Amino acid sequence: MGDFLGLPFDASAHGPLIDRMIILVHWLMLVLFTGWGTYFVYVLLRFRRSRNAKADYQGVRNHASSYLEGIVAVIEAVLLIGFAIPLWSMRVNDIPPESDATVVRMVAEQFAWNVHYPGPDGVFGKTDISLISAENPLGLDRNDPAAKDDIVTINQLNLPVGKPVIIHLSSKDVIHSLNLPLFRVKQDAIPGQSIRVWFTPTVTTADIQHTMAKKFSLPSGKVPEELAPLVTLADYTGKDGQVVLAKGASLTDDVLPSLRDAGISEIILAPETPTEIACAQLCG
Amino acid sequence: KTIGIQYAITALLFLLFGFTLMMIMRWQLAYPGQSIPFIGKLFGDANAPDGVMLPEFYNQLGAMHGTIMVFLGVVPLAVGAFGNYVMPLQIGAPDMAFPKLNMMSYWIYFVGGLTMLSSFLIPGGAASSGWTSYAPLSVIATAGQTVWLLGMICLITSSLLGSVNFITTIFQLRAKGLSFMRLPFFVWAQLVTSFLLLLAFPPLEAAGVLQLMDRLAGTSFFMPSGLVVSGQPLANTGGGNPLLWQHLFWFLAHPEVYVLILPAMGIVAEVITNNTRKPLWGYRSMVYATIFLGFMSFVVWAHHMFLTGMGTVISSFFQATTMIISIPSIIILTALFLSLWGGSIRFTTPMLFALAFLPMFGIGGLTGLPLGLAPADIHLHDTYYVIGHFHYVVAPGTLFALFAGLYYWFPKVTGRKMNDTLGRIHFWLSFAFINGVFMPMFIQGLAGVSRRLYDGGAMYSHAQGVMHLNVFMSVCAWCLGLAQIPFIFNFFWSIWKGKKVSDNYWDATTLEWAAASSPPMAHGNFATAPEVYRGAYEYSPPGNVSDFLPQNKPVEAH
Amino acid sequence: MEIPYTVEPRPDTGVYNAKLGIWLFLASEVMLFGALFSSYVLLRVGATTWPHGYEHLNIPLATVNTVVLITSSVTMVMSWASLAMKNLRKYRVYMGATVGLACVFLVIKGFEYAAKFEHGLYPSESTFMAIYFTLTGLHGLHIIGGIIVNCYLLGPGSRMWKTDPARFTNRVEIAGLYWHFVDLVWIFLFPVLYLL
Amino acid sequence: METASAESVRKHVRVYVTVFVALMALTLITVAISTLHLGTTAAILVALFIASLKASLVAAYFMHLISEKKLIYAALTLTVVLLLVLMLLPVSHFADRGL
Ligand code: HEA
Ligand code: HEA
Ligand code: CUA
Ligand SMILES: [Cu+2]
Repeated sequence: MGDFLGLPFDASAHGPLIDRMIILVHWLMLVLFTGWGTYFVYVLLRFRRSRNAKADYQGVRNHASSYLEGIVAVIEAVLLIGFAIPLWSMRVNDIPPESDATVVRMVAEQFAWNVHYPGPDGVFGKTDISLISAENPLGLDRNDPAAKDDIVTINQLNLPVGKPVIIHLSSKDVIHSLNLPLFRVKQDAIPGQSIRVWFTPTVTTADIQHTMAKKFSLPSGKVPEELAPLVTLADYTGKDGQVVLAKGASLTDDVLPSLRDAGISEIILAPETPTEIACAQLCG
Repeated sequence: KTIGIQYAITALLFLLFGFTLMMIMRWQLAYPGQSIPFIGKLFGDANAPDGVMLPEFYNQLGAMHGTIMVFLGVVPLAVGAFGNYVMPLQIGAPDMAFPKLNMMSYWIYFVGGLTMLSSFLIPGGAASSGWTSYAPLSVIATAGQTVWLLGMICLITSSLLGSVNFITTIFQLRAKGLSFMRLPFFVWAQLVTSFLLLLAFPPLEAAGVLQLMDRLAGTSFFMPSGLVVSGQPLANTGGGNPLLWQHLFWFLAHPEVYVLILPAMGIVAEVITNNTRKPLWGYRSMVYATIFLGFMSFVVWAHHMFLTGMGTVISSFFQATTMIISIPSIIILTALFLSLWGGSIRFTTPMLFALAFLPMFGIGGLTGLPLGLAPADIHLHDTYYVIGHFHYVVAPGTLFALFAGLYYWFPKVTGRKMNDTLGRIHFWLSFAFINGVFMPMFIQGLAGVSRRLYDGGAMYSHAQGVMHLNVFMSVCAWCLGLAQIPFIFNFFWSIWKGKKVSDNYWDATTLEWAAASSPPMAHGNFATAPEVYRGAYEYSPPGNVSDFLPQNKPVEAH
Repeated sequence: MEIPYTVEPRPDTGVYNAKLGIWLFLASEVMLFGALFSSYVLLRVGATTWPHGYEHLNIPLATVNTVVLITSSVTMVMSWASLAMKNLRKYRVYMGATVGLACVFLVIKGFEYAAKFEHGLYPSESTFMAIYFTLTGLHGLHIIGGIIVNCYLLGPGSRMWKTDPARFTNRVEIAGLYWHFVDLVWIFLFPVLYLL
Repeated sequence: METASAESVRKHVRVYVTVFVALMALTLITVAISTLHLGTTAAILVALFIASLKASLVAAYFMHLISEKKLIYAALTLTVVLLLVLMLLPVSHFADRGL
């Protein structure tokens, strides 16, 4: 079912749990829909005018439907109490102690994500909006000793695998929404509030890239645009033994011939950045 | 009645306009960054330099599409038009209780609509913060947002006047013998709908006033302290709360979505009973379900806000209410399904649309369930899955029901029927293409593609796998547009040239068919006050010669 | 076919159309002010500091205004009673008084606003001031609406007394219900804004 | 109150006057109490209690609610219930901002 739904690759510890939730509900939906659907089609054929000239005043006499509705209600209750509520409380209540987690601040703005690492000392330096400038988007106070070793990046979030991550999320201007689909993380970033999100990455970016890599037969004519943004995961050498298409480079029209006469017919490509920090809220 | 017709025409035109906006957007989604053919140049450099749509313009179109479709298209058509024309006839009333109020309500709606449209012409263009107008974005937005707010205040006022009128009419002007349990289901739907409008809209009006203050008087109801917009600290004093807007907005907007669906269900019930030639199955349970649905719709609003930082207790509450509210919908749909059993089904044009409504609403409703379970919503929130969900309920759901109503009551309004062949063409094409537009949205949504992206997600690698669907969806959307031409032609052609038909063309039992067709526009519906002797759906009662027994027919015809 | 129950009540519901209509309208008004009130609560609970009304606002003036408005409510109901007792003259007197008092209320409010502006206290000053101006402003608009209706009933509208006294009495009762509601809103605004 | 005989109306008038006096008294009382500067909670409770008292007087007597019809009661009950929901809105906001 998961593949049928086409859920993206799971890169976090809790991802599979959320997917299971989604899959379970869709089973219920599928059963209901096919059930009612077949009934529907049957009725339309069985009771069409030409086949059933005189309508039956009474219609359905038994009350099976009430039981059916009862059952649906029960299943929904199970999904809710058995799965949804525990999972949600796990997401928002069971936040691991910051001592054994990677802690970062993220401050959204139109249109960038400012990432603030506390640095080795594990303490965030003071920030002050009066200090905000193009160079210092967070208004970090560099005179604060705690700030000395702090690191600030933009639109880039580097995290260790296998260790819980706690993000203190907020926004400078309007409402944004931190969206990491592969990690099944989505959380609104609301100005004036700091909200904690946590998750445990289980796969490195390289591995994600490999799982996403696909074989493509070498295009005959020009490079089609859907291949353009992709990159190779290995060096491709021409027949003279030297690299024509280096690892991490993307396919271009001019290298195609040399690849062809090197007898290369297929090529493995993957997205350059398999996962980005997306924003899921209309923010201008 | 005149007002009902005015409402219908205006609303249809707005629907067409709102759809046109979307057909333009669909170009940008299918071919991001490519110049819009033919009309591209018309939008001016501010919106689309040499025909290439700018993100700002895309956002304007999106926000206005949503607003127009909901507040200027579907609600006025479902409530203003059908409610005003059909409901008084169905309860055997001479007119609405407050004719003057009724006229006011239409003209205020009209002004509100013009206000909305005018916002495209002002510098900075129309509102661009989504139909949800979330603060702070909407507060720092261009002047278009102010116009949007003023327009909304008109529309809200109009709806309030309307609903007061509806409720009074239904309580006070029912014909002799027409007890509540004899009311056609459509009237019940209108009654509950009116209560929703009456009691859910004022909070949005309040919110609108507060946002106007924020924008014009420099207050900070929705603006927290310490905002820095594009490097510049904002002057406002702060101390406000952006989520306050969301609470007030959804306190209206969830009930609003049932305002969109209940009249549709009412129409479907009328058309189905009439074309199965048998009574509505489980009429009472449907009525109670509707009342319950209406009430519950006031306590689920925060299921639109799961990801605003909600804890377990409150989220559990709103998840629970959301699951609960799905039950009455299931009951209503089940009743409609079972009504088909044992019927003698005539596949007339209105019936086709009414039947299509069932599975379409089914899909839309069922896809509401995963959204209602907060953990699943983490992945699906603000993706195209949501867009797919609600379009299935509003477009192939509500819109189809409204089409059914148009074909069904057209003979009553004009004394002529709409052409059947054209009707069938309109149905089958619309049915095929509308699914072509919305079904792929679930695939994109499950893949995690966000909504409201002016490039349809092309910028994100996680979206690459499903981007190719955009072209298909857009083509379907444009074909869906073409599929409306037979309808529009049929509509106007039939008004003047359509085949003349009898007062009770469909052999229906409800009171509106007892009145003369295209009754005099002057107030006063019936020659003599009708009296009611039985329930609304006495089709093929045992031992009756004809297969229907009108509500106002005095004695059993043995 | 005339619209029934414009004057006499419908037996099974026991009310005439306009009576039900106005109550429904008031119900929506309740939700309007209710929403503003709960916004006030939400903002105040969320605020770090919140001034006491008496630090910024003029309680004596507001108290006088409360008295004025309540009195106008009484004269309003009296004007209806006079009609019920078939006495148009007294009706005119009481209705006139109602309108007069309403205007007094507005004038006093006007002074209050003016004073605020002199001290540079605008809505943008603080969330408290924002709430204060929004709520009282909206209430003021309702007062103005009431004045217009009552003036109509006092002047041209009262011609109906000759043609259809019963219906005219009903109209006055309806206007009264609205007016009392406006008074009722103030009864809450006064403590909430000024005293707390 | 459509069909009010002159006599019954006279009775009404007496009621109106008493209610008027009561309202005035209550107004002065709240103002007086407010000058005591009680603790916030106490102040709020007292003020709102008195306000509700005044409101119910106005509604009951000036708006004739004590002798109103069932239909009106029903409509208002519904409204009051939903008003309470509306008042729970801030609660739903602050109850537990989990994260
Ligand atoms: C007419 C409008 C309408 C209707 C009726 C519904 C009905 C429902 N909606 Fe929907 N919803 C919207 C319009 C509507 N919605 C809109 C416009 C939005 C987006 C707003 C925005 O963000 O812009 C939205 C968003 C939305 C969200 C927020 C998603 C998000 O932003 O993350 C949620 C979450 O709980 C939700 C849930 C539900 C539920 C549980 C129902 C339930 O009532 C559904 C109950 C119905 C059923 C369960 C179906 C029963 C039928 C059968 C069992 C038979 C089926 C089989 C066959 C027919 C063959 N909706
Ligand atoms: C009632 C509500 C309603 C309806 C009916 C529709 C109908 C349609 N909507 Fe819309 N839509 C919304 C409400 C609605 N929408 C909302 C609220 C949003 C969110 C906005 C936001 O993000 O803030 C949205 C967003 C939205 C998006 C997402 C944009 C984005 O997120 O970036 C898309 C994308 O394809 C879309 C497409 C469509 C299409 C193809 C239709 C088609 O089904 C249209 C079908 C229309 C017709 C068939 C016209 C019928 C009328 C006639 C034929 C006229 C006849 C005239 C005479 C006889 C005079 N809509
Ligand atoms: Cu930031 Cu969308
Ligand atoms: Cu909802």
